[in-house]
Amino acid sequence: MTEEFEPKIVGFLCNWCSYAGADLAGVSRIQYPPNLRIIRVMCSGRVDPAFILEAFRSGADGVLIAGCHPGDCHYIAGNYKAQRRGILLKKLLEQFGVEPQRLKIEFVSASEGAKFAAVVKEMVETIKKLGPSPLKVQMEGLTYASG
Amino acid sequence: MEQSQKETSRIGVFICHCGINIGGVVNVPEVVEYAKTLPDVVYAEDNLYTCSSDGLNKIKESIAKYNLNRVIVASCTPRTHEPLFRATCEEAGVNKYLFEMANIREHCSWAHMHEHERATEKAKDIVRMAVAKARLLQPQTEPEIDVTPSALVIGGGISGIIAALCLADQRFKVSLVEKEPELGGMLRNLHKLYPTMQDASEGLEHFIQAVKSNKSIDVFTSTVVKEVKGFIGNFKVTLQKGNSETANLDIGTIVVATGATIFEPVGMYGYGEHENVITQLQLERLLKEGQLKKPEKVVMIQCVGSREEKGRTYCSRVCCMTALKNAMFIRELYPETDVYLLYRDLQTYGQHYEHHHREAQEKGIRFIKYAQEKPPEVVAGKNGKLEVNVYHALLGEQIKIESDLVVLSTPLIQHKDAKELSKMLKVPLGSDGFFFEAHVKLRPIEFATDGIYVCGTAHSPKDTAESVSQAFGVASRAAIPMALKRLRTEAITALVDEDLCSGCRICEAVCEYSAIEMQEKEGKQTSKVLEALCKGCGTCGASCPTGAITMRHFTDNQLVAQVRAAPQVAKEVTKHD
Amino acid sequence: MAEGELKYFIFLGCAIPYRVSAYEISTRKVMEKLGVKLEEMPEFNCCGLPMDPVSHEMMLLLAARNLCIAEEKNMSIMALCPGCAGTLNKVNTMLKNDKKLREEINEYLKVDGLEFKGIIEVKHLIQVLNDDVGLEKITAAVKKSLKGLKVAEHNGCHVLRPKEYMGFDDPEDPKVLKALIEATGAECLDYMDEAQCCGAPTAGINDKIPLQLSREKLTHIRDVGAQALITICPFCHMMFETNQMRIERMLNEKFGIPTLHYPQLLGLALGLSPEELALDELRVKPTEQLKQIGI
Amino acid sequence: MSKEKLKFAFYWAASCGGCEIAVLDINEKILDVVAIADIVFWPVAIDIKYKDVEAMPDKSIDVCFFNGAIRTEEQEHLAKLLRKKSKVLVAFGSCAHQGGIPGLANVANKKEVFERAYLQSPSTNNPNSVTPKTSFKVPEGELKLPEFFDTVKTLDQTVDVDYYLPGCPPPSAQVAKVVEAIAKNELPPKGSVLAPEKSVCDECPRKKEDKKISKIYRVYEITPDPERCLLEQGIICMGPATRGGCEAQCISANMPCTGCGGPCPNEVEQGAAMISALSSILGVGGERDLDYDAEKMIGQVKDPLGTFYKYSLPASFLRRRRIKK
Amino acid sequence: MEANKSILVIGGGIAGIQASLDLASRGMKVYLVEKTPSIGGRMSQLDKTFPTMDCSMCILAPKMIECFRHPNITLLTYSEVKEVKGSAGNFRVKILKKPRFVDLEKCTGCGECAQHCPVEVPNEFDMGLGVRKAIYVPFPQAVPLKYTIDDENCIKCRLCQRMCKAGSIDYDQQPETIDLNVGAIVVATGFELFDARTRSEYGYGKYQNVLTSLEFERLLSASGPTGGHLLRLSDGRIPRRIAFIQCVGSRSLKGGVSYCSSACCVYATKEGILIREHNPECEVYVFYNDLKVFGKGFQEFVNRAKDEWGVKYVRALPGEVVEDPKTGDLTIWYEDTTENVTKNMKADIVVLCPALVPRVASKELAGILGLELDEFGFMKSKDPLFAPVDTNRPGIYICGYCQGPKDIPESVAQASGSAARAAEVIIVATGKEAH
Amino acid sequence: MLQVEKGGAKETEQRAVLKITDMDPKFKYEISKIPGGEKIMLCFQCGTCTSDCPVARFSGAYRPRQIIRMTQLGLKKRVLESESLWLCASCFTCTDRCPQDVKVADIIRVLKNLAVKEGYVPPVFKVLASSILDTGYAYRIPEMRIKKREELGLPSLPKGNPQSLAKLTERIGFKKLLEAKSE
Repeated sequence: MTEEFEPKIVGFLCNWCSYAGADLAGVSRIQYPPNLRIIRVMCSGRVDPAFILEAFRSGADGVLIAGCHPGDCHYIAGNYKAQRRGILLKKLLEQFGVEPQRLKIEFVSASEGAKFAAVVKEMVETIKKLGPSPLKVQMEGLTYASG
Repeated sequence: MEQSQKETSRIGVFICHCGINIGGVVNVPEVVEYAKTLPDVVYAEDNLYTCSSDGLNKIKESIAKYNLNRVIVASCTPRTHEPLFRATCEEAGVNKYLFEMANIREHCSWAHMHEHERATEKAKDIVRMAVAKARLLQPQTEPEIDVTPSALVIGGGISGIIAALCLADQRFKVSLVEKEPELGGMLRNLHKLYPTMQDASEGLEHFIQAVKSNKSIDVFTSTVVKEVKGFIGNFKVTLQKGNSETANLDIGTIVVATGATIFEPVGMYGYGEHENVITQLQLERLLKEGQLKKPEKVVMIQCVGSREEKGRTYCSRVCCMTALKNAMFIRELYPETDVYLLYRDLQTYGQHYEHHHREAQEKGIRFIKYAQEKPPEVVAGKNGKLEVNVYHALLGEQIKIESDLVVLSTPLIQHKDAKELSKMLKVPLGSDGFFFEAHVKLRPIEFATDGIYVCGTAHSPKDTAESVSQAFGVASRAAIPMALKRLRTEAITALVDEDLCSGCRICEAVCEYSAIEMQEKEGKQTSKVLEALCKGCGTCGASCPTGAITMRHFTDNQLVAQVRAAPQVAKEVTKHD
Repeated sequence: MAEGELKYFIFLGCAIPYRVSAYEISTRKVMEKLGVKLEEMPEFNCCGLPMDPVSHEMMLLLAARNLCIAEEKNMSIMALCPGCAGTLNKVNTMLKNDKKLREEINEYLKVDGLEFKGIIEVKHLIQVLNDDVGLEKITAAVKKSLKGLKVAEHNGCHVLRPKEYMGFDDPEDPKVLKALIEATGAECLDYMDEAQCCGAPTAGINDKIPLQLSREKLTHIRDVGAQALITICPFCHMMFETNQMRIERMLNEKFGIPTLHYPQLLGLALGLSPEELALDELRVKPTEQLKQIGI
Repeated sequence: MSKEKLKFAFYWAASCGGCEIAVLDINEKILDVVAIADIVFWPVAIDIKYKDVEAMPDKSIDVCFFNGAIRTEEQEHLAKLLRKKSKVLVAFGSCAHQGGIPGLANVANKKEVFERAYLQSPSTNNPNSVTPKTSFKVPEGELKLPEFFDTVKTLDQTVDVDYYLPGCPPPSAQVAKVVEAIAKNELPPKGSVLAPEKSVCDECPRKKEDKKISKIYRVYEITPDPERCLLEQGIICMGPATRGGCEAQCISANMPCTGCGGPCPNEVEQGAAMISALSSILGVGGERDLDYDAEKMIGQVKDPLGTFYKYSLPASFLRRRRIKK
Repeated sequence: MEANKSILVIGGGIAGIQASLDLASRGMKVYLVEKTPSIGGRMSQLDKTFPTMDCSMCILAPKMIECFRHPNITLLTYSEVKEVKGSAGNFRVKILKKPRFVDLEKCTGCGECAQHCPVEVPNEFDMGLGVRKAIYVPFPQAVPLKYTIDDENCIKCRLCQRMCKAGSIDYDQQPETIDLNVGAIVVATGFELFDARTRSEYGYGKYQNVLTSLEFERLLSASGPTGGHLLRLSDGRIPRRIAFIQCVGSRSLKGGVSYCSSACCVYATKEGILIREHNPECEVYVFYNDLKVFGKGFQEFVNRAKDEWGVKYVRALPGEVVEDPKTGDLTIWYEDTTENVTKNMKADIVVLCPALVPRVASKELAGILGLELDEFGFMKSKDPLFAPVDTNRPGIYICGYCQGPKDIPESVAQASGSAARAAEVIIVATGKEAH
Repeated sequence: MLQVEKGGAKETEQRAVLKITDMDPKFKYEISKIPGGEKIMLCFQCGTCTSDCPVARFSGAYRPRQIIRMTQLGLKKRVLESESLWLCASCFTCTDRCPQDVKVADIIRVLKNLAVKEGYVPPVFKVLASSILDTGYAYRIPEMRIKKREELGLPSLPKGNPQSLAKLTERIGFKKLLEAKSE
């Protein structure tokens, strides 16, 4: 009997909007699957693409970057940079044979508790459909620990 | 790597039940036991309420007892409780940046209330990630800078004058710079001021005298700002008078109050072609000087060169009221004169202006709404008169008005030299040409760059009352750093390793706060963070292609450690696995 | 006025004696039952409203003369027609409040030995019923509850507007007539555009617009399933009742909505017979409805 | 030269051979090399068989300069052998260092590589559809060929490496410096990359003014201002993310840097570093414009993997393309 | 402790918050008095703000928290000013602190009490569209995040007391009078909505699908009663057409206020865009009289609403809104004044943009402070041109909507202005901060 | 019966260009001095009056807002000649709802009064007026009807007092008003 695949997702959330949105989801007791591990950054603009690749390399099945809505960035425009990096990274991931849906760039405001929960839920469902990250699978000479 | 050379981490973990808010879902004792197994964790315990005074005392006691140098509280969101726990750590002699919080309430127990086991697993992961980061935390200090208690106000119109006076009344030194030979700005051209209809010159004269007699204010007329260097509290400003004379000032804060000028509608509605087509500003002058000869019929046209489809798309805010005011003055002066006001939408907002609108209606001003797509036409008529053809949008008919004076209401526009100033101060201009504030809603009178503020029509078209309101506001914002004398700046800032920086200037381009400056050393450029301006967003750190920028308290190492700890599947990934 | 003693001049106006006697008959019957004494107004004339478009002064004089006649006996006026009620009320208020106008009008009135003093009031029938008789007394007097009957009401304009003068009910959401109807036990339904005009005043100028207006109202009334329409105005009644079949013919519709004067409805509840209430004057016969309530 | 001469070895694995030429490119300095060292193994230049190497005592070679990535059994074998026999193993050039151009084969697997190279290539005439096999029977017996791996690896993914000398090929000045350091026994700590700490930008003479860009140009699309930073003119130049030492040779020839120097010392992943830098500045400041469209802005970058990992795919975090079976 | 170095700020909306922060961050002691249990004011109720479409709570919450944490600010929530004596530099103030029946020191904001409270009452924060409990925080991001028992509705079942692990419920709390000595006072009491019921031709209060703009704002808000789902309250149906009516009670000489409220045209535009964002299928009409686009970026905002979002503008002040009692659908009768045609339009929801009027309570407060009000009830400026934040009483300053119609940035700028004026008083009174 | 609809169509048809000389700037002041017309100048053309006018819903010609606008502009002749003026049902909805407190229905009435002075009187009003002057009642109630009242047990209808009315109306010249030029 195989256990149902439970994806591990790493989330980078900006302190001002998305982290607060995740807080609001909790405060409002909106339930969503416990697959996300949140890393708080001051701004989504802080997220270096290397962190995202590192997360995949470390065995994450998905990575979420959530920042303020366009125009709302506490630091004026960090979210735009995160968005652009995300777009380029998705293209790159696809070239690496990693489904781009495993990387999600979202705008979640401090008042969007429900949206945050919905984003996580949807992402978990998407990744469940995709299955475990191809990076976890053993390949020639390169063993990646499997969860 | 970096931490191994320093002291070894001794981490204490305090896990909160939050009554039953966490404890009712997450198996807290199990998480405590798990925490104890994590590297560098020397102590772990659970509390009913870690934030209660009882819980806080426990933290302090444990720091002493176990010689802890890193503290983790796993409870609720750091957004509300972090300051409290940080303060507790400081009280016990642990630098507040050596505290880390694990959010197992909002992000865990409350969001997974029916999945006790998985919530417990998640709580462990969250604690593990916190430990991974805490091991690498470094103490931080919040650097202080001195602030010169002296303000530079650029622009000697009513905004600049009021800002200067209010700052001087708060006992700061003020240098007021005006490029014209006289103070007063736009108000010098105006006749009466709505809504009180008092003489513009009367009000202005009072304030100019106040400025001149104020010992704290140095007035520089016929003078421009030539160079600005430095940052908040420590600006070095060079002024230039005429071609030769210059002055060097040490300045703490800068107020931009350069005002606006008026659009010259050359080629529109016969302006420049017929001499009896004038602008509203020219009419003001005629009224002010008592030079207006009795016209039989006056036609005023609104939105001339503003609210355009493309170009000057903005509404200039002051034109409707100015036209109403002048229309009423003409009627007062010459009761027999008919005044037609051709408008698109009347901007009679706020508590006073609608009243003036009604007054104008009662005084017999004729309002004709025209549509943007069918603008009026002004053509030469008989006997040197003008003929204005307008489609009355509310009557649905074309009207022909014979007029001997056409007055065009044109918008306020930015001065030509504003671009130069914006470059000098490194503050942006918006697409409308006006200075662009830090945040449209909540930081309306300051720039993203600390220590530089904006008020009056330099920011956007506005009337005297509104400019004055902003000028007082600016006098408060600019006073804050000067009143403090010393400024604590962010501890969480970027730091450039000069040995690695290759001067590519990418960080400079991405910084919204102009907090990165290039410096030259031995013929090579490297970037430097002006910590006083840095807000710590970390965008530069993420963008730096050489890894020369470290983000304090959110270092690459710390974040990568969290990333690696998150999926719990990665062993230390090395080159060989 | 002595406690419990309610006494008014009844102001019939022109239309009621001309064409709408059922309204008068049922009103007199009902008021008698409720203990309200009605006295005939001597020598009254047109309230003035029809002359307002021609000459405002003429209107004022006509109305003022009526008021003076009532003042001679120091008795307030109850009008059945909202037009009369509205006009007399308005002029009464204007003359009471505007000294200059009062003096001017009195100057004219002097010719015939009249003088406006401003000592009486003018009310419409439903105002008397609601304010002076009171819902409580009406409810208590109901002998035969009209429970189960679903009706719609139409106030007409002048009993409500202009608000500045009438003011006893909200013209946008009138409640008094509804309450009076519900006092009989009948249910008063909400329908679209309740406050809309019937169109009668334009009848002399244009033949189509008033019929279209009435048609629209009747459509909305039919849409909510009202079994009858209740009016308090002779003109509105003519539009909806007398003209109903004409509307049906002209605009190819079918309504069949019996339209009763309010006192007719109230009379039924008070135990009066259809004959006593002159129900036979109606063109659209409420046969079914009467059967339903057991009459 | 009182001391005994040093023993040098050179080996050429998966690479183009340019590195071999680079050794010669140090010109007269080659004489200095010969003066201090004997070359004990150099398949391209001297005839010494593998078995001769196997016969050498362990650690008998002082310095082995190993160029090329590891993509066959033979290369792996030789890497391991030379490691055993050498005191110091230097990953010489981009391929050994980061995987290099051959490393781009990691976007495919063996099957795809063979199909492309031996079957689909329009210039190939292969009517019998012959592809390499590890063994092939001929009348004379069975021929053995080394196994061709699915994945290209860097040298240090195969064996421990002492030093890295980046570049495609390593600039001769840099090679000369290394030889000098070896001669003087002044080598830095093990594991070091033998190149400057800073990026190509540090050596680039072009004027850098403002890195805000909004339009990307291919090299042939514009004639760039020779004085000004190429990246600022919209030409993707890997200089900012690439370790220097090359004196910005390509850029001086009006061509953008393509990144052969590998990542800067404090960056682990060169491609990610450049992706981050470029997407941060591409469209920066224009976000408030009405026609700002992040997708369109980034859409200008056509082939991120080929552009930003041209020399470093095998050394990258993700190393290769994952191919569904 | 120098008492007269401190300043009293009345009203915890964005203007009061900004004035407090300005003063506190320059080292002056501030008492911020707020009538309700949380600071945040009107802005906290907004979903987005025009013309940038900033999420209101995202940009406001950090300022609220900053107020809460600031060592120089003492928050006095659920409190009212009852008496003010003295003069500039030395005001003696009495403040009534209403009992919350919850110990602020002990309450951890966990919410266990509210989960078990059996009493549901209309939620003021959601303009009565949703419900809250008798023990409540006004909204999840409230500052302080402490519960309050609403004495009017509490049935004293003591369930909350039993549930509270922190032991913070205290039914014996009594009103408390606090005496303060302050040097200056800043008033920022904000606005409320004109009662749209008085415009009964639009059926507000009678028809369920006729809403005020603030109710509608809550309906749009992700944290609102429907969780941000745009639904019709009468039947839960997804609306296909929504119409906004401007100038409900404003620019009116009859029964309303004669001035223009300044914000409605643009916030309706914002709400219009939000509707289209929520559901591109839903049509939006804005009925306006004169489109007020005088602020920075307003005209461009309206242009975008028209061109990019397809919000439609009609120059008309509708005469009436009629409900079809069977379907709850609404018909709006209007004359398109640029076409000279009487038309009617069906809409699923009609949003009224009522005049924004000074708070009724500000009249009483003005009495206590000895301030003059203008004809509309706004706090009167000493000189509308050159002393906009000064009042007839030296040492007392005004800012925000209580001084006159304005939008958020104007309120914020003016709040700073009143802070500067208040600071001047303190500097003169204490002789400090001389350079 | 007047053919107002036709007249209306004539009115709305596009006129070439309206010259300012066609406008009498004093007209609005004239109106504003007559009771009911005081606030004419305050109309800001929001259209509420027209939108809630029951007649305007079915008539292509009657537009209270436009009548006010034309009056404001001084298009005196056009307004007073306008047959649609007489379509007003005087339901007062416009007056009740006008935000500017303009007494729209009263202004229309003032305009009708002026039109009468200028000689435009629809026949129906002449009939009504003469009936009032002759009998006191707006309608000439037939003898038969008066008799029937007795049968129905209703009190007899008081006789009007035309003499009194004649005295009262003489001074305002009401009769003359009607005798003036008529159609």
